[in-house]
Amino acid sequence: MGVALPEAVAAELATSADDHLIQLLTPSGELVADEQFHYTGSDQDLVEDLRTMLLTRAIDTEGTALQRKGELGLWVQSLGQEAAQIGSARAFGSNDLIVPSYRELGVYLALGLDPLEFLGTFRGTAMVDWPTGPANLHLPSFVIGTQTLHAVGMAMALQRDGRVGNPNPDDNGAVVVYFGDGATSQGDVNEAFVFAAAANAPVVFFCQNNQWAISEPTTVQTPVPLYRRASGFGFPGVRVDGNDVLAVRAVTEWALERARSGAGPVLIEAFTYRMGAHTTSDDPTKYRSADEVAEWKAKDPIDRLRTYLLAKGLIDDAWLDGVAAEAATQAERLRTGCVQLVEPDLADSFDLVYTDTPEHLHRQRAEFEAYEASFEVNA
Amino acid sequence: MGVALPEAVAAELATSADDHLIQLLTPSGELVADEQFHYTGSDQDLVEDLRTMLLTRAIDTEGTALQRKGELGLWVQSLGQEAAQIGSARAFGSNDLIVPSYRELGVYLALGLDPLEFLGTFRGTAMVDWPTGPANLHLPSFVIGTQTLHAVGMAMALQRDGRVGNPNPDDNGAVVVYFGDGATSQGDVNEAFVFAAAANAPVVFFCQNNQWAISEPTTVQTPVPLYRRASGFGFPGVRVDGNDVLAVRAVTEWALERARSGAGPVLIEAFTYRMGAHTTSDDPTKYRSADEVAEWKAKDPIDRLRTYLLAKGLIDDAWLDGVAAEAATQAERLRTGCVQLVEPDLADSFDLVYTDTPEHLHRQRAEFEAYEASFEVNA
Amino acid sequence: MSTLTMAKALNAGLRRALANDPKVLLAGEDIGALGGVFRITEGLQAEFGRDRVVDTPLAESGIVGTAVGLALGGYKPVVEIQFDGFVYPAFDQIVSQVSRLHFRSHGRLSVPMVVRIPYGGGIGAIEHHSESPEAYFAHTPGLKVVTCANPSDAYWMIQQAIADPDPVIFFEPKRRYHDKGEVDVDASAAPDSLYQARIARHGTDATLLTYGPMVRTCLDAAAAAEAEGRSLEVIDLRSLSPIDDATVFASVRRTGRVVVVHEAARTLGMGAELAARIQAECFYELQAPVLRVTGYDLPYPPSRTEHSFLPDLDRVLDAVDQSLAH
Amino acid sequence: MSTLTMAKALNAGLRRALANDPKVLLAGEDIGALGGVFRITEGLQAEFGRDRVVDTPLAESGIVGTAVGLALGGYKPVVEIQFDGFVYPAFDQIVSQVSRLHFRSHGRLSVPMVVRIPYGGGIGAIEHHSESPEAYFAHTPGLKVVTCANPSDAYWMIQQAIADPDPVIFFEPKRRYHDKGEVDVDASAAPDSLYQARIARHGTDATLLTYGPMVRTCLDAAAAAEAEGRSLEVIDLRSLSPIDDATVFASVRRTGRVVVVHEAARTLGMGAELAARIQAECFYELQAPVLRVTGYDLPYPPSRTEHSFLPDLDRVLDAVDQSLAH
Ligand SMILES: Cc1ncc(C[n+]2csc(CCOP(=O)(O)OP(=O)(O)O)c2C)c(N)n1
Ligand SMILES: Cc1ncc(C[n+]2csc(CCOP(=O)(O)OP(=O)(O)O)c2C)c(N)n1
Ligand SMILES: [Mg+2]
Ligand SMILES: [Mg+2]
Repeated sequence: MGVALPEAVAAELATSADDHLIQLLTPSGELVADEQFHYTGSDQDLVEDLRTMLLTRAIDTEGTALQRKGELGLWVQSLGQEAAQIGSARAFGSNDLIVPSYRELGVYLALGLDPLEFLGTFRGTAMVDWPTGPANLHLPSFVIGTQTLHAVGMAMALQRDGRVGNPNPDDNGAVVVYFGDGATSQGDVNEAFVFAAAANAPVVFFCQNNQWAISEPTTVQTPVPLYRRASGFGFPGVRVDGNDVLAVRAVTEWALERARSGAGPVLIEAFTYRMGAHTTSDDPTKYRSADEVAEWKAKDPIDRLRTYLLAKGLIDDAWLDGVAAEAATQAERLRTGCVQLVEPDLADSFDLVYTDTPEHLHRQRAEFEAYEASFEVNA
Repeated sequence: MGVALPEAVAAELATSADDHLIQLLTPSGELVADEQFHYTGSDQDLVEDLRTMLLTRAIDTEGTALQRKGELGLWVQSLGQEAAQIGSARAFGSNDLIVPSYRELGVYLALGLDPLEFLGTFRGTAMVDWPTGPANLHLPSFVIGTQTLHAVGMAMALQRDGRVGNPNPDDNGAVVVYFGDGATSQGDVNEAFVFAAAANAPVVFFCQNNQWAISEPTTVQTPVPLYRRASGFGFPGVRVDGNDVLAVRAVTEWALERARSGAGPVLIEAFTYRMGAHTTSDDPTKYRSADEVAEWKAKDPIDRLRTYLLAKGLIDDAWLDGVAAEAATQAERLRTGCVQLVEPDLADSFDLVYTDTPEHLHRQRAEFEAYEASFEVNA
Repeated sequence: MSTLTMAKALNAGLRRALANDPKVLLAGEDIGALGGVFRITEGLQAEFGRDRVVDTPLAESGIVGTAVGLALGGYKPVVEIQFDGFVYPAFDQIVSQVSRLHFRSHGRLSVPMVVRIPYGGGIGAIEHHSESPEAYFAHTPGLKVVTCANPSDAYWMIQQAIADPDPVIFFEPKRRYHDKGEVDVDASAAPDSLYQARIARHGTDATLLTYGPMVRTCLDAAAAAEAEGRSLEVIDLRSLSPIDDATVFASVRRTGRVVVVHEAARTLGMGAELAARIQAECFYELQAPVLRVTGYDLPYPPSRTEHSFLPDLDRVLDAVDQSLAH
Repeated sequence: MSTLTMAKALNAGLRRALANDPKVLLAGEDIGALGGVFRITEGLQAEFGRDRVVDTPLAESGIVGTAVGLALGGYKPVVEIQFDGFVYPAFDQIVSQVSRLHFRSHGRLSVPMVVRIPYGGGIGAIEHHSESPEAYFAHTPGLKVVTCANPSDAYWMIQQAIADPDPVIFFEPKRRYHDKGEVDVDASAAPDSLYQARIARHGTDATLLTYGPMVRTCLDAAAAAEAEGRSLEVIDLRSLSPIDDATVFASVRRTGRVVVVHEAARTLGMGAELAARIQAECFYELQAPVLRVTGYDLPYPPSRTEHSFLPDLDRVLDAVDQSLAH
């Protein structure tokens, strides 16, 4: 027996060998049809999407600037992933729950979160709370992949709440969880696939394959396209052009509707690109070529939507100027707001470990306060 | 858009929907042909396989008896899985490394391990050492799934040793790692798939799907056949009739040859049945039906091979009597040997934690010995 | 008032929690039809259904991680880890997520969940089935760690742990599962607090500080010591995090001598923390150093040596002798 | 003799280990082209190739688990965990496999591997990037746990850890990566043992027991104390498991007073074990209880409060005052 693959095996590995990338808007800004997926939104939605994408990019740029000025300890850029984030956010229903990783600025802004609320995490004034944020938005996770299991658990809670498969779609909900290409290697993410499949849980796994996990290209994680991972766990995986806001919305709507109806999980691989550094601590020139960056620049999610909307006459330069002005205002607000974020006092931390603070933490707090006070006396 | 699967997605999920079970010998003992896989061994090999299977079952039965008599703390039965274990072991080449889980009595016996060596683990006289055992046999693991990563690492070592893809097959080696259906849910096993695929490591993942993880049927772990898990990680998965020693050998030979040649990992799902309890601590009547057990009894791996060999005149009743006598002798040897296993002394443990025992363990050993000695003085 | 084994008491406590609060659910490996390998959940799936007593896939990180999601979704998951040695795959979820969501969210979120872990040795098991990993969790801020030592505590503590708004790691001394004791199920019989130590026996000459499986060992030792005219106090800590310092220090101040007893390895076991606190707080009252009678700093050894590995009555009394000799 | 940062010293130590022994290999996330997020492995992939400096998939259990296999296959893997807070997914492999294969195999197998972990706070990072998890590992029999405090030790200790036949958890104080110091690369300059504590400064009034990032803090404190006429001894433990008791006890016997300093949470941190051992062994020599200056029992807090969370010179001196006041 040779080492060639038996036919059945070869057939299986070759499945979806074309690795169909679902696309509705080309990089040059032209609409194309997909056999299965169709854009369901209005023209006005697209205008609004472009606005959110532009604001996201402006705020993201401001985040980087604030880090460079030393006002933030770190900034995690979403540059280039605006369509994946905002297109998917467009698909959320009112009962859906959102579980981000740490790069989802576009999702936050689409959901109406005040960016000042999460600036604190990067300034070091806060852990990850947003008291005025939308209730359906979970905290981000910084330990790669862990949040996918939380999402499955939240989906299991929806099932138990009777929030899945009801005749009236308004009664149904699902969970969307974000993670990266690198995250797919973590045990937790694969266990999340197992648990979601076993429970047929209403969860959409939204993987932004931005081609890099810090310095590691996706090929370090897998020799085959990531969306294919799903079928072996028993649910569908699809690959969508993550820089195409129309396609991302269409695919996410389909997946969410399917999940809410009780048909179970879906893995969406949004094929996109991290146009910036991994974070402000990173130096991508060490590991990737300018050519690659240029190649993806030509597929910029904002450019193509702007081209399309301009061509269709849905926006004009004045509109763009208006958004630029709005962006400038927001950036300014961020600059001012950032430095005004309330400086935290460690004393407050002692009461946040448990709902009822135990004795030893009261004592440690007192010890800390006495120690701090000793300086004031001395001073 | 409805909740029906888009065609491409449906096609993918339906892949191998027939879930072809590779089989060369039917439960009634008749040879059948498979398009891809052919038996490469001799008739004499099959006679020897039956002998090993019968001895395995006899020793397994004796293990259970010893536990019942209180001579062992626990016994893990291999009952019903003899073909999967011995058929796969038949495929090992001289450079291959074997990583068992904890149920591989048949593999051990096929490799010539003295069963007395691993009895100590279950009697509590030893951890898991076998000083006179075959050098290519790794220790078993009791934490589900962890050993799959070790196997991948060992395969990576073979790659670095230049033991893969050489023109002369005799220079090549691979690793076979055993695990169960339940284990496939563990993060570690899925990470092992990721690492094996990424490194294109020469490792054969041999999953004995014996239909149960203690009381949980395979459906608790997955809604789709397990062998399909592999393709999403980028390597082939095949499902073989695990009660058919010919098919198991053929498939494992193919997979090992492929791995040794440098073509990368394979997942084999050996579809079999745990005819006994999970362990001697288990009571399967709590969770599975007598009907199911009876159904699988009809597929017994030993019965079918015996029927075939008798029909073909390769063995006769005298041969069977001879093996029965051999089995009785071995069982007797086990009974006697078990109670003669050297009682361990905790004092010896202190020098086995590190290669060079640090001061605090010398002190603790001295403390222990002084304490023990105090009784002798008093007595 | 009825006589129950600890296993049955836990079963009854879980049943009551499930009956009283529709948000309580159990999840774990083999806890359904089988009732768990120790039968602690026996009959509960039949009674409360598969949505509330869930047989999970075989993956501990998944069990704990999905329980976090269920807790965030308003449920109160009680998960079972089948044996002590199998909690480590879930360590990241416990240490970086379960313990911190309250803190991470500035107090806005909480994860009211319980992780039940049968622990400890003495049952003649193979490796990974006899461990005492409590110190890993007690070192982790944000977790509460408790352990029961008798059927009554088992019955009440499991219910109190479930009712607690914070995550609780609940250690069950598996070798005491079949010990019997009186259980009063009347609400008035519930102990005041889950986090309070209990003076299991009053004494004046020295204090034995212990918990879980070693409480019985220490009570036996104290009974034996009495025959020799020595009066030993036995404190059952019950809560390992937080530690009820007040009860501990008060006892030490009375007796001036302490022996800490646990099965876990000595180095950085609970005895280390107790000794450190006691020497700091009761420096002038201590008549002798705090002594530790513990498992040795070894991986859990082959079961036929476990009688030598585990602290027993004689080793405890030997340490008491040493303490009194100071 | 040359002046190097700790980061460069580690790089040089790894380079020398790779050059001297073809079986040594490095594995981890981003350690190749990028040279690791802290650049500790900078240039090594270019020099030694992709088979010996391996960018792994993003999965810590996989990194450690495959390293076990590589070690069993005759290699000496040195794996990098990117940050302290990301070691927990590998906890099961470390605690149940790495630490025990020697014991499980009755001494027949060994896993000569090193797990490098940049650890500790003080760098203004977001959560999970400033932790001190050393006690979890020091509580685990079968592991050796060491940490360097200066470039010379960094250079030599990493090589000694790699040469050690047992698994070593190697903690690198990330906030000291850019501290400079003299490094003598001549073989004769290698310290005697990886497991011996070092008297970093001699003194007579009290002993500061510390390790890793806090060594510099304690040396600064000792220098400041000198100005006030106090003579503090500073011991850099270097090895947290095993602990060099002899050096510790000898110092305590000389000074009679001890303050243990570390960043990790107080409860069940290294200070607990040190206090427990010291009070047991030096009961009559201690003039004051062993005091602990540590991180509080909190999850690591927002970075703009870390200056309050982390022990600093003043808190150390405050504790010395308290000790001397006894
Ligand atoms: C468990 C764990 N390991 C390592 C890290 C360090 N780390 C942070 S982001 C990152 C890469 C993540 O890549 P990917 O999943 O593709 O997401 P992306 O950053 O590209 O959005 C790594 C290794 C971490 N946060 N958690
Ligand atoms: C990490 C871990 N969790 C739980 C267990 C307890 N346990 C031992 S065997 C087993 C079932 C394993 O099922 P499977 O993988 O199908 O193998 P089989 O026993 O059927 O051969 C379980 C849950 C364990 N050993 N390790
Ligand atoms: Mg990425
Ligand atoms: Mg099974």
